[in-house]
Amino acid sequence: MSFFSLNGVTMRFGGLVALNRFSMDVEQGSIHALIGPNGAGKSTVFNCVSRFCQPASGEIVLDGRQLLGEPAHRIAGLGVARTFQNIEQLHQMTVLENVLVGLHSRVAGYVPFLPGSARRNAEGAAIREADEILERLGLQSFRDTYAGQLDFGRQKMLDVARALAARPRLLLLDEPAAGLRNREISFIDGVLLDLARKQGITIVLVEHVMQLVMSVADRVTVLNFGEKIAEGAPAEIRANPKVVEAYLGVEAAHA
Amino acid sequence: MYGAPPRRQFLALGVLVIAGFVLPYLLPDYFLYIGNVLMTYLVLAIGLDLLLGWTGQFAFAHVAFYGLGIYGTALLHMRLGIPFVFGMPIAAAGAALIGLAIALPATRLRTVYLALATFAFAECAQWVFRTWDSVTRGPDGLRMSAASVFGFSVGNDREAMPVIAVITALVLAATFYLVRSKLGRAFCAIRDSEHVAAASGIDVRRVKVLAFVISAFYAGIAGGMYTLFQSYVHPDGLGVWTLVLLLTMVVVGGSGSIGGMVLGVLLIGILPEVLRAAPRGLLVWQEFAYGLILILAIMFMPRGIWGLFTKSRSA
Amino acid sequence: MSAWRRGFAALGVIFLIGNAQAQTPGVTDKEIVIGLFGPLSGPLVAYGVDPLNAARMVYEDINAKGGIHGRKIRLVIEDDKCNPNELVAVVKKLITVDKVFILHGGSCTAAIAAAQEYVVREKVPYMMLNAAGDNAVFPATRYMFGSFQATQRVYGSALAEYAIKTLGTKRAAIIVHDDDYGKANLAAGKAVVERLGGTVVAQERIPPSITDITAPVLNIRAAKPDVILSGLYPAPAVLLAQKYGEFGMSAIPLMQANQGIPTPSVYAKNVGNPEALKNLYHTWAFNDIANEAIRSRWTGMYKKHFPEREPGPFMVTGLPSVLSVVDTLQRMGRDLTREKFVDAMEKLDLKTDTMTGPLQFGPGRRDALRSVVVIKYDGVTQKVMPGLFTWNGKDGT
Amino acid sequence: MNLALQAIASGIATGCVYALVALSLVIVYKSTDVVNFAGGELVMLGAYFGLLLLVWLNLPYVAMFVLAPAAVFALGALFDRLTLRRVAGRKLSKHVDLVPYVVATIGLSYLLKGAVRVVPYTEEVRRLPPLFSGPPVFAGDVVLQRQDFAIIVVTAIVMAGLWLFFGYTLAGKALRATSQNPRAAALVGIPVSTARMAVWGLSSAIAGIAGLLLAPKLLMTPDMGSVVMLAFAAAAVGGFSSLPGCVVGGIALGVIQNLVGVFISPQAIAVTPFFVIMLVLLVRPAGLFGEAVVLKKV
Repeated sequence: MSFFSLNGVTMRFGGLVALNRFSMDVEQGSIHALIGPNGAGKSTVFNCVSRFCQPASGEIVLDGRQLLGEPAHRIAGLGVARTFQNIEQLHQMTVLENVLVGLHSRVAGYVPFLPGSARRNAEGAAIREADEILERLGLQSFRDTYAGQLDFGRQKMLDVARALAARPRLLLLDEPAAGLRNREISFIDGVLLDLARKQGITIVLVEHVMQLVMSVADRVTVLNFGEKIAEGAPAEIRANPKVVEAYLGVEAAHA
Repeated sequence: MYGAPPRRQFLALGVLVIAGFVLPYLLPDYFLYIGNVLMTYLVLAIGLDLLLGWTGQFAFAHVAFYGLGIYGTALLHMRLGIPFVFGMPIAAAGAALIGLAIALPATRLRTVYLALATFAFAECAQWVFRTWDSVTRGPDGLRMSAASVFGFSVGNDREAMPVIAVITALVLAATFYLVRSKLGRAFCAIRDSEHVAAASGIDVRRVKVLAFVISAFYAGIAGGMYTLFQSYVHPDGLGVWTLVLLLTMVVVGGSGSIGGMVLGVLLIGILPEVLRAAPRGLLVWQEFAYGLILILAIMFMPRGIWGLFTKSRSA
Repeated sequence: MSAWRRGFAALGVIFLIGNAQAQTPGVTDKEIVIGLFGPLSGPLVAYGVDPLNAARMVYEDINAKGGIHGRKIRLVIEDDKCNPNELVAVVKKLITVDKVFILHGGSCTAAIAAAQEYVVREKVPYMMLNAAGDNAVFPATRYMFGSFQATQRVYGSALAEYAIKTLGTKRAAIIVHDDDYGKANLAAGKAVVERLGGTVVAQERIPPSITDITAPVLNIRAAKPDVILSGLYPAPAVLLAQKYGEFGMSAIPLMQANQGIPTPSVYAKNVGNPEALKNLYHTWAFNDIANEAIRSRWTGMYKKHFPEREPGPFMVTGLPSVLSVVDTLQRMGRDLTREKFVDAMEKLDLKTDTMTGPLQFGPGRRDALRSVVVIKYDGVTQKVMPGLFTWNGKDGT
Repeated sequence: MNLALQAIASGIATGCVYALVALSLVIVYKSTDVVNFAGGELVMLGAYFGLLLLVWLNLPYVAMFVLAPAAVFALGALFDRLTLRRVAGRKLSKHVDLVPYVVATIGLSYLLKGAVRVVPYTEEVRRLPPLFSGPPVFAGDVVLQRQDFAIIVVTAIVMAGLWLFFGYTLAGKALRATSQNPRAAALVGIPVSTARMAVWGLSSAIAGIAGLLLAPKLLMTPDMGSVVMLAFAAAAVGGFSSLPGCVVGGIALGVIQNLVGVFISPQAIAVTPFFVIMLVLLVRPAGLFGEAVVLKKV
């Protein structure tokens, strides 16, 4: 039994089948890439795990626990954090506040009106931890900037920072490198490897930037039209004719 | 926002309370009355802004909860002899409870549907105030007797101002803590992105319901404050016009900020008093000018007047 | 001087000389200060501008003739928007900042009622401008005088009395609004109908904002009345008449209280159906219809004072209150205090050619006009019906 | 029984007016995300423009029926160009920002009411001559004014016109594309901001037509725009997205109001539309005819 797995997940939107009996197994502490052309259903996988949508059938299991029975807000508490493909920021909140929101499930209950020491301590600890995360991801100097004012790359990084604040066991990253410059991509590269290898966080990575996928992924799953067409080590995938066809076919259609 | 509220905020509250005790000895009733009205509107506006500006919920039922607070506090006192210190919290809690009952179905709604449903609720509440003759005295309006606060009779501006200043200060202090708490951050997170909020472990529906309930509670408190310095309440005063006035205060001041509320309430609240000095021939243009001010404010001050003083929040 | 500067000036005065107040506020050797206000903007502006101007022109006319016992009237004019919060602010400003002798204003009863408690506590005489609702004068308070053009109890009672006694009908249907006006009108009308041996076969209370009046008219038709008494406002009054014509009910007399017909010719044009005007009666509190000279006298005076403005139908409603104030001040002589003004006003018994009945107050009575006439209008001519219809002070209270 | 029939017949005619105003609200909401709280004032303006042209300028009825809506069209388009374009241009969040629009349109409504009220002629209730005059029409015991038929017919024509326009003309399809995906529409060369202006103009013109039809029936005051509340209720039934839903909602509301007045109490007529809104949204959070609201794509 692997650490995280999807078994036969089917998701329909109206008549459209977004995922068709999709299965995938992710080993603990590994970086598992999920690739495929646009509209293949990659983000739908994440949205099912985040419980933003309800699959028609199948199961999603994290460390022996069924996720499909849980409401969306409980997923973070179970150790799953995610980032978003289109930068979905809390843009009217500062960078630090964004990370504090990420810490939400780990700060004790709602006690807004009591200026007691318990609350002060809990807040203090949360702020310290948020600062540490910002330090680690190089965002410390933007601590009190509004998220909406950061440049694109830093917004992406802030997204990761907020996700990390939940201290996840499983991290779902939705195109963290899209639109970034080479220097920024290699920074992400390092961060991901550090998270997986040193801290043992399991990462599922949706990404189009092949350079990143090939350099960090332990295993790659390829989706097309909601179905898994290939799975294997990066090198195997690169050589798989079906994968090349899926991508080229799409490219050809674009052109 | 995070951490403890800065000391200067409490200093300002201290000044407010002292002013509340001292000014009644210095100023004529007219100014005291305006002061009391403005403090009541401030509590109302902050309550509305918690939903509108902080949580991003377009809910327009606020005036109904205000009415519940007014009628509740007044009737508890007049019919059951319950003094203000108990009557006002009971009435506000009643408003909050009805807020809860509205929030449970309303939080399933979004955007225009939420706005319409809450607006419709407010209209229904006004209709009940107007029609439930045996309790509210219906279209004749309710004449309220002087409130009793700790055994003291409070029925005019002079007596009411210290009490109202203290209540306003308490509400503001509570709000300072609220917006800097985990709950306050959850409000903002829901406003900015429900997805991020949910993925970060925030129970979106529950927090929205909490925002509704707290907002209704504030409106109920404001209703209680009204009974301290006014002697009469009529259902006609609890309609669209009051909602529009509050919306204007929130938007012109700068939604999503306490400072913005203070500015908005002061400016929009004093505007009619300032306009008294305008030439009489121009008075008839007031309604036109009011509309124009709203349009210009939303065009040129997207974050309200407060936003002109604080740094921009978007790129 | 702006309100603020005046306010600070007042603050300074309080600081310097304390609250010592030997003489009557608002009265000096040379002038009497009166606070005059009404809705000069907002949705009810039509009820405010002309009546307030009418009061102004009478005061100014008195000043031009040398004032009252050597004193000129000085007016402090304010806009209350008919909004209770604003009217209370205006009243407090006039009393505590401008320190007027008496208050004269208000076109909306609900707004005035909000200020009543304060006015009575401060013991300042308050004359309602042209608000006619019952709530500010029932129950009577010492300092508040009003209803110079009759309350709804007077109209409800007059409609009913005419219907039963003169038209000889027995089954009345009453249609009013679900507000304070309607409540008072219905209560008095019903009491009179029943006192005179008739029955009220239908009583419909409808919202003033009604868009389709079919349902209440159907209810009335189903009750088979032989007279319809209406206390509706202008737009619903026309809707009622249209539907009544459409349903072919014009054999039944339709009686409207005068708030429904501010200008009869406009009403007739709006109804548009001559059939619906065949059997129409309405109450009236002024003699300007019976006597054209009276109307042209006042409109002529108005145009002289306000050449830029054509007086609207509500102009005359500002007259009886100002005439009463002037009469009282003239009767009082030079010795003016607020208490003496109240005592003198209580003894008011003013017969004018403008009003249908005498303007009177008395101990425990604060509504001035209790007698109105009934007019039959066929869309062309208005005929004042014989008789004056007087409310007995009891029906519907 | 004929009590109920009459109540239903009159309700249908009145409901058609609600439906017309609701159509105007919905096409603007669908294409520009704006909840138009000034919709009622555009109705009012249409009626007063009509009166101005007909009574003061002595134009023939047909010319008035074209020119008055055209004037309201221009005003709506101008409002979008001068105000809303600026508000829409700097959205603070990626989500629909309702409040700025609500405030801007409330501002417009006060501005228009204030402007009309300054004219002393509007102090008294006025009435526009009906499109068709003449004695009422009887069908058994049920009676309707000729104007009622005019209202029903014009509503049907406007409805059909909108359906043809959005379904079968290039301009209409372009507008629809714009509302669904402005960025994509811009990419394929549709002038998005012009399209927005056109939608505002079209919606305003429909409101103006509603005003011309309504003014003979409901009379004119500067506050007649309050009829917009009934249109909101009709639109809510239609889910704020479906055009046929609006018409069904409007007619249903007109009929329900009359039945409530006859069988429950005329006092309850005022609260009926709000009760309907709450009930409909309680049962179906996106209206009876609306598409389910889903969060935007993540």
